[in-house]
Amino acid sequence: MVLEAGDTAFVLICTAMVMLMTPAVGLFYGGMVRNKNIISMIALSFISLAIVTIQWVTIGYTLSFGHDIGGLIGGLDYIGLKGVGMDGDGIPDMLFMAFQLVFAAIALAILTSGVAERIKLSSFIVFGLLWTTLVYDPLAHWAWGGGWAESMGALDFAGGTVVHISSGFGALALSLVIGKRIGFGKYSMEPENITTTLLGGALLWFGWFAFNAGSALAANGLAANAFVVTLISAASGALTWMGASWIKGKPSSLGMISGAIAGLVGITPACGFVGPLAAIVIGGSAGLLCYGTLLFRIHKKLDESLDAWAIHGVGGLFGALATGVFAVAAIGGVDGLIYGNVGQFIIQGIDAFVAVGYSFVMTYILAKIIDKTIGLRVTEEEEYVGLDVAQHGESMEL
Amino acid sequence: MVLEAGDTAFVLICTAMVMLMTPAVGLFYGGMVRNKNIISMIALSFISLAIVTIQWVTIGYTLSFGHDIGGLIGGLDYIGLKGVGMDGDGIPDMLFMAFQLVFAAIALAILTSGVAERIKLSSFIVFGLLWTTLVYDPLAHWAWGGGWAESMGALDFAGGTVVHISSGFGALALSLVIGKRIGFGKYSMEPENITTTLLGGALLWFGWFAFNAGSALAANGLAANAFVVTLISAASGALTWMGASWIKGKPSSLGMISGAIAGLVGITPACGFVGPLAAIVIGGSAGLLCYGTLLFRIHKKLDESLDAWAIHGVGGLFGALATGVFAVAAIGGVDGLIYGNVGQFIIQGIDAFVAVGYSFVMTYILAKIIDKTIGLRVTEEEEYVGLDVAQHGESMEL
Amino acid sequence: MVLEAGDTAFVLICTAMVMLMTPAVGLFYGGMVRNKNIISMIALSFISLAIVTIQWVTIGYTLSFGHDIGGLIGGLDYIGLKGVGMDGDGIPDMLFMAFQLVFAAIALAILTSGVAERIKLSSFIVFGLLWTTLVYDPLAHWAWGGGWAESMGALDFAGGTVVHISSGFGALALSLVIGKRIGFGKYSMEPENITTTLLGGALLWFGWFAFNAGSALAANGLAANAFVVTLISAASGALTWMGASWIKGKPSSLGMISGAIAGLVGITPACGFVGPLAAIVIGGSAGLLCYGTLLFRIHKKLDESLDAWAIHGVGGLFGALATGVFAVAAIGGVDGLIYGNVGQFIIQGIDAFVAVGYSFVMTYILAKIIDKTIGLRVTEEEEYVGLDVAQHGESMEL
Amino acid sequence: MKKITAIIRPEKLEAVKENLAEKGFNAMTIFNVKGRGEQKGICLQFRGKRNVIDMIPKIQIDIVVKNDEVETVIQTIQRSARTGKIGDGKIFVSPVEIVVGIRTEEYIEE
Amino acid sequence: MKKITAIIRPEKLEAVKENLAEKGFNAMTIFNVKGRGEQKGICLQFRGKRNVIDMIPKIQIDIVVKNDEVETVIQTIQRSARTGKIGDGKIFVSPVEIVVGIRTEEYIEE
Amino acid sequence: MKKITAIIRPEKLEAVKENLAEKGFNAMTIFNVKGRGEQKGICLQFRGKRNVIDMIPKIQIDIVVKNDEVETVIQTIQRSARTGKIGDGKIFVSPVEIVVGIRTEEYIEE
Ligand SMILES: Nc1ncnc2c1ncn2[C@@H]1O[C@H](COP(=O)(O)OP(=O)(O)O)[C@@H](O)[C@H]1O
Ligand SMILES: Nc1ncnc2c1ncn2[C@@H]1O[C@H](COP(=O)(O)OP(=O)(O)O)[C@@H](O)[C@H]1O
Ligand SMILES: Nc1ncnc2c1ncn2[C@@H]1O[C@H](COP(=O)(O)OP(=O)(O)O)[C@@H](O)[C@H]1O
Repeated sequence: MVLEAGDTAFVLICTAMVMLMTPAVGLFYGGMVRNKNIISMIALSFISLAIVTIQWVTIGYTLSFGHDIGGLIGGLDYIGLKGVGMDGDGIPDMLFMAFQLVFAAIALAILTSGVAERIKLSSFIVFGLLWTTLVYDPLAHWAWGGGWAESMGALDFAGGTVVHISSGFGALALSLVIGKRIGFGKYSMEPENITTTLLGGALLWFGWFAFNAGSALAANGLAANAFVVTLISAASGALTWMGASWIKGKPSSLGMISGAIAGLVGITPACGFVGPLAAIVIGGSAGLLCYGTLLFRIHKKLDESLDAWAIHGVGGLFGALATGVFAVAAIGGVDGLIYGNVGQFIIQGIDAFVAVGYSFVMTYILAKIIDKTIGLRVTEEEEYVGLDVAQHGESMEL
Repeated sequence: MVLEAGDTAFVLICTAMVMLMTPAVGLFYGGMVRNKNIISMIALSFISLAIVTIQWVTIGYTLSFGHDIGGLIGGLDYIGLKGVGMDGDGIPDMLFMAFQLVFAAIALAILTSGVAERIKLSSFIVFGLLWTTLVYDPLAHWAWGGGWAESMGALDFAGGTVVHISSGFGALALSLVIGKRIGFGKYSMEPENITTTLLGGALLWFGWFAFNAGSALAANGLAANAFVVTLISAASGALTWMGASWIKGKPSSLGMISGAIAGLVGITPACGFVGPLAAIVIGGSAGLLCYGTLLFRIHKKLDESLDAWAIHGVGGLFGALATGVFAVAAIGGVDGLIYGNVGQFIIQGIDAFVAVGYSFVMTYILAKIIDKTIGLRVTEEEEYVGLDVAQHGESMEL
Repeated sequence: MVLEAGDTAFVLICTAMVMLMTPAVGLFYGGMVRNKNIISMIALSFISLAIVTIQWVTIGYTLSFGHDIGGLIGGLDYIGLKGVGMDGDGIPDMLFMAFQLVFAAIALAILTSGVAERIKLSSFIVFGLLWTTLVYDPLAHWAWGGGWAESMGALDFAGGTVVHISSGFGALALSLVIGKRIGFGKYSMEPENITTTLLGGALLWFGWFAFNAGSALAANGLAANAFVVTLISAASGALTWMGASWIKGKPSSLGMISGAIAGLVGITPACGFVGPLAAIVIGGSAGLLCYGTLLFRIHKKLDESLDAWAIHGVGGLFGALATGVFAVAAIGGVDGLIYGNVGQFIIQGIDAFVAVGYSFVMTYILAKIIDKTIGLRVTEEEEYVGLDVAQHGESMEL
Repeated sequence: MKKITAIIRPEKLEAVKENLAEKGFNAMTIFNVKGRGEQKGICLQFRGKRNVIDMIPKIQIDIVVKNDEVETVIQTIQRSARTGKIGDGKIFVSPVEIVVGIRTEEYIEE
Repeated sequence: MKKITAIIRPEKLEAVKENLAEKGFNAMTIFNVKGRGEQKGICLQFRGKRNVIDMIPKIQIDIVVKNDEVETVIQTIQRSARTGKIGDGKIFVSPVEIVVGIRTEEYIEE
Repeated sequence: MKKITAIIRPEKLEAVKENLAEKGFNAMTIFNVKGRGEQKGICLQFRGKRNVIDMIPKIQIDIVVKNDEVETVIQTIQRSARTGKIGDGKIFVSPVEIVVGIRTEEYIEE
C-alpha cells in the first residue's frame, strides 16, 4: 500500500477530465434540441452531476464497492465514505472513489437524452437518485466491485456495460414510458445548434481518453494502449458513419461526430484488451451498426429522442461482445474468440445481455412508478413553450 | 532538492487547467451580460491574463515570494525571474512560479465583472497592473510568501483569502466607484446567453480541481482529499442554491451554476484541511449564504453587476471562517473550532477580515485615483451602443 | 528501457490536450467565417483528425519515425504500428506514437483555413491524405525522425518548422490554387461569431502548454521551462498585436487573440532552448511581425482567408530563426547568435527556408493535381448558399 | 397587388410552404417573430399561481400576390396552419402599390 | 383596420407592453431590427475622429387595431417609449384590408 | 408617405446604404429574413439529383419616404443591389398614412 505519484497524478487529472464529460454531454445534446429547450438539456447534465455526487459519497460508493454480498451488491462498509482514506494502493482510495463517482454521473447524464424536451425537473431528480441507486450501483458492483460478472471473468475495461448499456437501454425504456414529444414525426425537430453539439463532442472525445486510459488506474503501458485504441476507434467510427450516410445523401457533421462517439463507446469495454488494428475494426463496425440502429429507430418511429440507445446502448452491447472477439492476451492477459477462446465470448455475451435486460426492465419499472405517482412529464403547454421557460424560467436571447 | 516526475507532471497540467479558468471566467460572465457587451466581457479576461503574466514575471512574483520584508511584502530577489530555475524541491521553481501566476490572473479576471458593460479598456489595463501589484501581490505574500498571516498560522489552502476575498470585495469597491449601469433597476438586464455561462461554468468547475488539488503541489493523498471535497462542495452548493431559489420561484440553471461556484469558492481555503462530510456542509451553506447575499445586493440596488462580491467575496470570507471551524488534524495537521481549537478560528477571522478591509479600501482608493485622472468609465453613448463596438470595434452577427 | 510513471502520466494527458486543439482550431476558424460556413469549418478539423489518425497508424508514423533512409524519409519498419509496443524508454512507444499523431492532425486542421468557405469536402479528404503523407511526414522525419535537419543540428523543440511552417505556407499555396472567395474584396466578410473564435483560442492556448511542454516527453525542468516561456510569449504577443492595432484604430479582441497565437507559434520551436526574458521578446516580435504580415496580405488582396500564413507560416519561420538567436546552453544545451554561435543561426535558417520551400511547392503541386482532376472547389451556387448546407446538408438555426 | 402577412406556428411552416407551392405560390419572405394574441400568451400553472408566458415564438410569412389570388392564398394558409388551439395565428392583408424586380427590372404599378 | 408599426428602444419594450395592456391592447407581434434615423446613428468620439455607429438595435412592434383605436395606441406607445434623446424611434400607421383568424376562422374585411 | 420595402442580398447591403446616403436617405430599418422567389430558391446538383436550397438568407430594408421621393429610392436601390443573377430581390411600395416621431412628437398625417 504505497502511493505512486505518477499514477496518482494521472488519475487525478483523469477524474477531472471525466467530470468535464458530464457538462459536455449536456452541450452535445443541448445542440440537438430545439432552442427553447437548450438550457434545460444542459442543466440536466449539471444536475445529474450534483445529485450523483451526493448519492455516491453517502450510499452509492459503498453499494458498488463495499464487500460483496452474494455477488449482487456491496455492503455498507463505506457508507458516508467511512474508511475511504488518503492512502491506497498506487493511488489514494479517495481518488479511486472520485474516479468512479464521475462515471456514475455521466451515465445519468446520458440517460436524460431519452426524455429530452419533456421531462419534469422535480421528477427527474427523484428518478435520477433511484436509478443511480437501483440500476447503476448494482451494475458497477457486478463488473468492478467483486460481483458475479467480475467473478465469472467478464471483461469491461472502462464501462461498456456499466455506463453505456445501462444508460442506453435505460434511455430507451424511459422514452417508452414518457411517450413521444408532441408533434414527433409530424413536423421537423431538426437540431438547431450544431456547433454546440460539435463543441460538446470535442470535449467528450477529449474526456474519453481519461475515461478509458484512466481506467488502467496507472500511468503505464496499458493506459497508453487504451489511449491509442480509443483514438483510433473514434476516428474509424467517425469515418464509417460519415461514409455510410454519404451514400444515402450528404455527410452531415452530426453523422461524423455521432460516428466518433459510437467508436468511442464501442472501444470502451475493449480498450485494455485489444490492439490498434482491432480498434480500426471495432470503431468502424460500431459506426456502421449504430448508424443502422438509428435508421431503424427512426423507421420504427420511436422517439428515443437523441439516440442514446442507438449509440450508447447498441454500441456498448457491441463493444462488450467485440471485447470477447478481439481480446489478445499480450495486452490484457485474456484471449478472445479469434484467438480461439470461445468461452470468453460466451461470458461477454451473458454479461452484456443480463445488463441489457436488467437496465431496461428496472428502468422501465422505475419510470412507470414515478410516472404513476408524481408524473414524469410536463404539461402540454409547458412542452409547447419549452422547458427553458417552463422549468427554469430562463431563455436564450436569440 | 530533487524533482519528482509525478508531482511535476501533476502541477504542470494543473497550471494549464487553472490558466484555462481565466477565459472560462470570461465566458461565464460573458453569457450574463447583454449581447452588445459579450465580446468585451470575454476579452477582459484574456487581457487580464496577458497583463498579469508580464507583471508577474517582471515584478509580481518577487513581491509575493521574494524574501519577506517585515511580514508585509517580498523583496526584489526574483525580479525578472532572476534565480528562478528549472530545479526545485519536488517541482521546478519555475513551475511553482507559473502555478502562482495563473492564480493572480484569475483574480483580476473575476474583478472585471464588477464593472461589466461600462469599463474603459485603457483604464482597465492601468488599473489592473496597479491592482495586481498593490492588492494581490501583498495578499499572496501574507498568506503564502512568508508574510504575517502565514506566520500567525492562518490557513488558506488554495486562495480563499488571496484570490476570492480580494477579487470579490475588490469588485464591490470598484462597482461603487464606477457607478451603476445606465438604466440599472429601470429596465431588464437579464442574462442573454445562458449556454455560454454554463459552458464557462463547466470549464471553471473542471479547472477548480487543479486550483484546489494542485495547491497540494504534489500528487498525493492530500491532493486527492482536496479534489474530493471540491467536487462535493460544488455539488452541495449547486443543490442548496437551486433548492432555495425553487422555494421562491423556478430553479434557474443560473442559480444552479452560481451555487456550484459558491460551493467551489467556499471550499477553496478549506480543501486541504477538511473531510467529505464537512464539505457537504460547507458547500451547502456557501450556496445558501451567497444566494442570500445576492438577494440582499439586489434589494439594496447595488450594481455589483455579476455578483463577484456575493459569490467570491462573501463565499471566500465564509470559507476562510469555515476552515477554522471544520479543520481536522488528520487531514491537514490542524484542528478547527469543532475539534476544540478556538484559536485557529480566531486566527482565520483576523486573517479574513484584514483581507476584506485591505482589498476593499485599497481597491476603492486605486479606482478613485484612476477615475479622477484618466476616467474609469466609457461615455454614455459608448455604454449605450455597447462595449463590443465602442471599445473593440467588433460585434456578434446575431 | 523502463517506464517512468510521472513522465507517462504527463505525456498521456498532454496527448489528450493536443488532440483537443484540433477541434479548437475548428472553433477558432469557425467563428471567423460567415455563419453559413461555420459547421463546415468546424467539421473540417474533426475530419482532419479522423483521417490523419488512420493515415498515421497505418503509414504515417513509420514514414516519419521508421529507420532513416538517406536523411529523407523513414522506412516501413513500423507499418501498421508493427513493433510499436506498450514498453518504451521513459514513456511507452505507443504513447510517443500517439503524441506525434495529434501533431500531424492539427497541422492539417490549420491548413483548412486557407480554403475556408469554398473547399469541396471529398477533395479535401483526398488532398489531406496526400498532404500528410507527402508533406508532413517527410518534414517530421527531417526534424525529429533522424533526417537531415536533425543530423545537421537544427533545433525545433515542438514543431515550429514541422507543424507551423508546413501548414502556414501550405495554406498560402492552397489558397493560391483554389482562388479567392466570390466577392472577396468587394463586400464585407467580417467574422460573424467572435465568441466562438475566443473559445477556440482559449482551448488552443490551453492545449499549447501540452504541445510545447509535452515535447520534453518528460515531466521535468525542461518541460517547466517550455511551459513558462509559452505562457509569457503568448501574453507578450497578445499585447503587442493589440497595441499595434490600437495605434491604427480600435484594439479588437480578434487582434488580441491572434497576437496570442502568434506568440505561441513563435515560441514553439524555441521553448526548450530559451528563457523567460527572451520569451517576452520573441512573443512580442511575433505579434508585431504577424500583424504586419496580415496587413501586407490584405494590401496584396490575397485571400489566404483566415491568416494561417501570416500567423503560422511567418510566425513559425520567425520562431525557427529566433531559436537560433536566443538559444542559451544552460537551458537546452545549445547557444544561439547572441551568445556568439553564428553557426546555429545559419543552421536554423537553412532548415526553415528549406521547409518553407518544400511545403509551399509540394502543397502547390498537390493542390494543382487535385484541382485538375477532381476539382478542389465547390460550384458557385454551393459557395453562395454556404458549405453547411451544400456540403453537409445542415444549418444553424439562428 | 396585395401583401398577405401570416403569423403562424413555427412547426406549421413546412405544411404551409408545401400547400402554397402546390397551388403555385412559391415566392415568399419569412422571418422569426414573437407575439401574443388577445389571450396574452399561454398560461402555465405553477404552484397554484398563474404564470403567463407571453411572446411566444412565431414565424411571419409575407407574400405579395395579385389581387385575385388573395383568397386562394388565405384559404391555403388557413387550412394548413390550423391546429384548432390557441396560438394558431392571424393573417393580415394590406395594399401594395408598386412591385419592382431588381434583376428583371420588371415594374408593376397598380 | 390599421397596422401600427412602432420602432422603439429595446429597453423600453417592457414599459410599452405594460401600458398597452393596461389600455386593453394585448395582441402584438415583435421582432428585432436594426436601424438609423436621419442622424445616421450615434456618433462616438475616437481620438478626435468621428466614429459613427449606425444601425443600432431596435425592436419593431406591429399591432393591428380598429381604426378608432389608432390614436390611443399611438399615444400610449409614444408616452411609454420616450426618453427625449436621439434614437427614441418612430411610429408608422398603414392600412390593413383583411384580418383573418386562423383558428377562429373569423374574417374581417373592410 | 410610402413605405419602400426592399429584399436584397446581404452582401449588397453596404452598397445600398452608401448610395442611399449619397442621395440623402439615411433613415432606414433593416432585419434578416429568408426567402425564395418564383424559382423556388437555388438548385444544386447532387449526384445527378436536383437538390433545391430554398429559403436563402436576405436582408429586408424598410424606408418610409415622402411620395415624391419614391422613384429616386427605388432606382437607387435597384442600381446598387443588382448583380444580374437570380436572387437579386424585389422592391415593394405600400402606403403609410401616419408617421409619428416618438422623441420629436412630430406627427405627419396624409
Ligand atoms: N392584433 C394583432 N396585431 C399584431 N399581431 C397579432 C395580432 N393578433 C395576433 N397577432 C399575432 O398572431 C399570433 C397568434 O395570435 P393568436 O392565435 O390570437 O394568439 P395566441 O398565441 O395568444 O393564441 C400572436 O402571437 C401575434 O404574433
Ligand atoms: N424614414 C424611416 N424609415 C424607416 N425606418 C425609420 C425611419 N426613420 C426612423 N426609422 C427607424 O426608427 C429608428 C429610430 O429613429 P430615430 O429616433 O429617428 O433614429 P436615431 O436612432 O438616429 O435617433 C431608426 O433606428 C430606424 O429603425
Ligand atoms: N411575391 C413575393 N412575396 C414575398 N416575397 C418575395 C416575393 N418574391 C420575391 N420575394 C422575396 O425576394 C427575394 C428575392 O426574390 P427573387 O430574386 O425573385 O428570388 P430568387 O432568390 O428565387 O431568385 C426572395 O428570396 C423573397 O424573400
